[in-house]
Amino acid sequence: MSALVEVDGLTKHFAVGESGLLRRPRGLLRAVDDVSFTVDEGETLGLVGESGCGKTTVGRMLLRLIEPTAGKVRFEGQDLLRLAPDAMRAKRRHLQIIFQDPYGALNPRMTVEDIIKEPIEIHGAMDGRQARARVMELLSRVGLAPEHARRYPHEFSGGQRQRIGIARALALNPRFIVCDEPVSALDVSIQAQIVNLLQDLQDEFGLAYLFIAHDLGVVKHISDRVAVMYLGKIVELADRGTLYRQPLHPYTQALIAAVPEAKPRQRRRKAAITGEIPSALNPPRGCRFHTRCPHVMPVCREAEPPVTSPASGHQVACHLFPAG
Amino acid sequence: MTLLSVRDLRVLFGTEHGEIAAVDDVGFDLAPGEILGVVGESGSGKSVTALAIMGLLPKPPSRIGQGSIHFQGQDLLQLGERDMRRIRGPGIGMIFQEPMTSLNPVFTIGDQLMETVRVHQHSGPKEQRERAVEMLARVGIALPARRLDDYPHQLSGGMRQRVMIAMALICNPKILIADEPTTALDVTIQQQILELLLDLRDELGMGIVIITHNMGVVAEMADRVIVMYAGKIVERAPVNELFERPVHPYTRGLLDSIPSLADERERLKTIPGTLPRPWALPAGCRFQPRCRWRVEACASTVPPLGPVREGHESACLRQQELAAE
Amino acid sequence: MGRVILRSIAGAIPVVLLVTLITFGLMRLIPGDVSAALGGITSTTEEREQIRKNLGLDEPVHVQLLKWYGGLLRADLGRSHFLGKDVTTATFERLPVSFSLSLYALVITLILGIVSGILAALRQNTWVDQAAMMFALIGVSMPNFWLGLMMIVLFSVHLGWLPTGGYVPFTQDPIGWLRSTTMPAISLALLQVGLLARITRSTMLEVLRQDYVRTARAKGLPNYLVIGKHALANAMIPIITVIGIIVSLSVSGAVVTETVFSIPGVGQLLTSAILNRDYPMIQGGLLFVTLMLVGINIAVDVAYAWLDPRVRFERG
Amino acid sequence: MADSAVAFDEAVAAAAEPERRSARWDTLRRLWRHRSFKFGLALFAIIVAAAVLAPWISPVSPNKLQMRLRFEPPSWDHPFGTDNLGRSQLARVVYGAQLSLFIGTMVVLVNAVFGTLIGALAGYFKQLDNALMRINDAIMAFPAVLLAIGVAAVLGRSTPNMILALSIVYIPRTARIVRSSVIVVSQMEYVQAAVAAGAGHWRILRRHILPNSMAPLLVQLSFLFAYAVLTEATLSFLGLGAEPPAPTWGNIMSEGRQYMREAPWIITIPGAALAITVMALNLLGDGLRDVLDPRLKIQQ
Repeated sequence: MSALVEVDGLTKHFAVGESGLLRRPRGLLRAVDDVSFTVDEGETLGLVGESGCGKTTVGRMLLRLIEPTAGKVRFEGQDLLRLAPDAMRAKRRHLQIIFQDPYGALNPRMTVEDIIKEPIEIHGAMDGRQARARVMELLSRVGLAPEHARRYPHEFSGGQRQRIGIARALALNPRFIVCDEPVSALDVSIQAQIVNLLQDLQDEFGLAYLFIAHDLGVVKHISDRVAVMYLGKIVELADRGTLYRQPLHPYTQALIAAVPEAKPRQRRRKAAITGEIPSALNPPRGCRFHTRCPHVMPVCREAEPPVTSPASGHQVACHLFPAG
Repeated sequence: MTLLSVRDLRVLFGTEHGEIAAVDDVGFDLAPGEILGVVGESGSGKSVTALAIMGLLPKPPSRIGQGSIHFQGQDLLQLGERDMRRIRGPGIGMIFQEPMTSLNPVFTIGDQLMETVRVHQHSGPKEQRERAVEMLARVGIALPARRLDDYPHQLSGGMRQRVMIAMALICNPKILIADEPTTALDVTIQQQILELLLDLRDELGMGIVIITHNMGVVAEMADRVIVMYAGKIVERAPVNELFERPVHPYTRGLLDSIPSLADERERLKTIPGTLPRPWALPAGCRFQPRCRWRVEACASTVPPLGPVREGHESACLRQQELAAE
Repeated sequence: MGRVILRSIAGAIPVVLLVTLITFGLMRLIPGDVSAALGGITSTTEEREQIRKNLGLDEPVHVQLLKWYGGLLRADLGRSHFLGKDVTTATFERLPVSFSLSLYALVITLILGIVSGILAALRQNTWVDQAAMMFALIGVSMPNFWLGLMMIVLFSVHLGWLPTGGYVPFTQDPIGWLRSTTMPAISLALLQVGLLARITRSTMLEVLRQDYVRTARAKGLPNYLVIGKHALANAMIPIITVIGIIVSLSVSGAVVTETVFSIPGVGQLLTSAILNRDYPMIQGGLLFVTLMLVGINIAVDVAYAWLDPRVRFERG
Repeated sequence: MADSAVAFDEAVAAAAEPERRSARWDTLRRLWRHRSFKFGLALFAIIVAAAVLAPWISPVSPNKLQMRLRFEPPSWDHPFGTDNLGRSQLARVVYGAQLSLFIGTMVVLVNAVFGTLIGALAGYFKQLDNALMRINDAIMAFPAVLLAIGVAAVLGRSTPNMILALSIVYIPRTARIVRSSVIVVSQMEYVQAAVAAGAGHWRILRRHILPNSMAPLLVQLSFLFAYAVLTEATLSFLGLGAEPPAPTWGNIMSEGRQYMREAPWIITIPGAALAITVMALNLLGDGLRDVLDPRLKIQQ
């Protein structure tokens, strides 16, 4: 067991609609419910799902940007959730994050140099000269020029800003980076540039990624293994070849079938699944997918499906694949 | 027979950088029952074109520099506001990218559907109601009569987009303009909406202009495709032709840079560089600074849109070479 | 809807508690010996003792606090020795005067403010817009007591059209009421008109940019429906909240305006209480007016929910 | 082929220069282009100049009594006329400007410090938010001028008491604005990035949150200056401001009120000066709002 990151039973319930004198929550939003997975050294785990499935919350909880309600996050065997604030802050140099919105992720009042340098300053990792040299090195590594260091974020295009965000994440040589929809906000012709850059950096520095996205094509391209989330739960997890060739969970199958392919001769007319995504505030009983599932059985409405492993390295949570 | 015919359209916007052409020399035709896909990235001018057809561009800062938009024998650009209003709804309907904000939050679905009928047709409240229920049923909303009294915030994004479609089609328009209709939706919902649009086209026979940045959506939907870059059309072809034998370097780059579910490539091909800013467009061909096939002439000559093969046009100086590859 | 009302009231409870506490504390903040200040330097120890007793200041603070809340529960805000009346009685006697004046000003405000704000937004960057905004700017910049004085100089002293001050109850003589309240109402309203016009304009501009307005146009709706129905219904939501602020402003404004025009309302009652150091009256009057405003804000909350189905449904 | 493609990519990337525009310079340029901001600035500069140059503009002391010169209407010798005690109104108005601007400035400074402090604490530390905002709400429930009157009545007449009274009234309003902008900024992803980088609360507040929440505060402070000047004059007018014969505009009008039939200039001129000052500040605030924070609504 030498996984770099081990997530076990991670759960987040948000209280919603607080009101009244006693501030009692009026409902519980089960954003993430009992999620477990591992990420190995140098590996990319893709995390896909539609809006409201909790994938972003999972990413934030790994870095304790959101405090989990329950569960464990082990990094190199150490439970991050038990670390005292100071110890956690020191640990943060090894775990970084790249955000979706290239406009909101950079402080508009800081220069590019200050933005990239900030993590180095916080951890007192280098003196001023070294830090500056490091900034220049990072800029050129992500495809920007040294003279860009003195500019402000608003002077750059979306793709260039995303490069700055990547340089900041790399500043302290982290071992693990959460990529939270890093290309979703970019134009199509820019997406590929960033995907390639992330892959190159991974090869060069041996980084491990948790790559969160809703675009199945991008996730498939960059990931070694892929986890599929639906309404706060992982419904299926497998290496990418298996997942895309032989998806087991009906939701995964539907998700893959729903992606419009750039092949006009292979048009299909029938929608893969009907119905809307239920609210996480009031998820369906039993299997959360049963309201939309084409293979629904009576048991699906009653019991939550257990996680089973029909093949080595392939996990699925569906009553079609009972344990044993 | 053409339904809509856009010629030499040029839309200008006054900005602090001076007047810029958001749409430059754009032209196309649409036949009844046809689906025309317009693809492009941000700043390509695809949405501005759609709003120009509807006469919904804010003036100022925008103005029409030149061109014509013929619909049913009249040039929409010459019509007054009053006449244009009779075109919107019964002539051309439109749906937008954000179903969450495109419906008025303080009125019920029923009210918003029925007022459209009330304004364009002389029918009583009962007929309006029946028509609204009929349209909701047609766009696949369960228990339509009950939904009439719902407010938009009570519906999910996919449902709201269905309501938007019902509203756009309630007066039987000849054309539906769909501006990124599924961009804000999840992929399983996107598929449902696209399927619905295809079914409605088959049933009602209207022409559809679908505007999107998603090559997959175009491939699933369109009969013919226009590719736009920085305000200009760079390529135009029937859908199979475009996806199988793209000519323009930009179209090719776009298709190559999409990671598809089927492909097993190690690296994606990319289009280098960034999109040009509208007020600092490159001279000559607007794509030339990012183009791998660039020659010297590209920086001085604006390539005209010209035929490559039967029904296939492109705007590149080297298109014959590229087509022969 | 009933739950919206209940929740607004529940939300106001802590505010009311704090407001009463602050008002109570205000009296105890008076620096130095109050009795000396009130009785004058020449007052004897016995006289000062009597003053302290009258004000209830001779007792320990917690007893004073208990008595204060006990009194509040019985709607007893204390007694003004200066007027020789209960504070509550004195306030209620004056209330109709202030109320009729404020209502008059509010009507002017709503009509002028909303109409000019909407016109300015619809004719953005034209002379209509500029004129309306110039007028609004003057409104928010003009000290209302000065405006009142200027009107007196012009219309009463020079032209002799209207009385310089005083008040005639509406029930006695409606024309007289109009003559006595028109100048005060205008001087009171001008600031509020300016404020409301500016907010209406910016809200309207914001709403006109919204997607659903574009949808309404794309459906081929005529302008009067796009603006009069789709835009206005949404613009009213923020405007309603501003009306709460405006009522609060008009209370402040009335204090000054009533003094300028010698109108015997609650504002003038308070001003004279201040000048006469009639502490129970100041305390009681301040609390009374503030609680009334809290009540108005509850009404605004309810109106807000009534206008906005999202609030009505999600929280109600 | 692969190598040349990479080289081409890099060449193109280097050619795609970001646009050169300094944020601060850009803001100043847009402010300068804003017509009403420029007009407001000019008006305000005139008032400030009058206040600063008071001793040169009017060599006569504002409190010098000249009983032979009572009720002189405005003339070449007495540009603003004289009052019932023969005092030069020019002197009283320009020295009044000094006092008004002094009080306004102090209130703005006190608000900037305490409003930011309370607002930032409430907005950033959720544990403090509830308690701080309840107190805020309670103070804001009182009508502004009325509360100022109450506090001023309790504290007694003096300039420092006036500053204190106005600060008590307006700090909660300022704090509320800072709080809401701090809450918005706290949710920005660059703040999350700083947390992820290991930054502590102090660093996050100082480098990320406060610099980005200042725009609404700046706008509020310029409107606040206007309210402070206006409220101060109102209180003085009611006899609750600085003790006479201090020449505040409110005091001048309060005293001149009884002579408004025979000597209307006594109240006309200081009132006009007050209105112009308030208008100048409103114009400045409008300009700042349009340029710094176009979405901000007018706040009371």
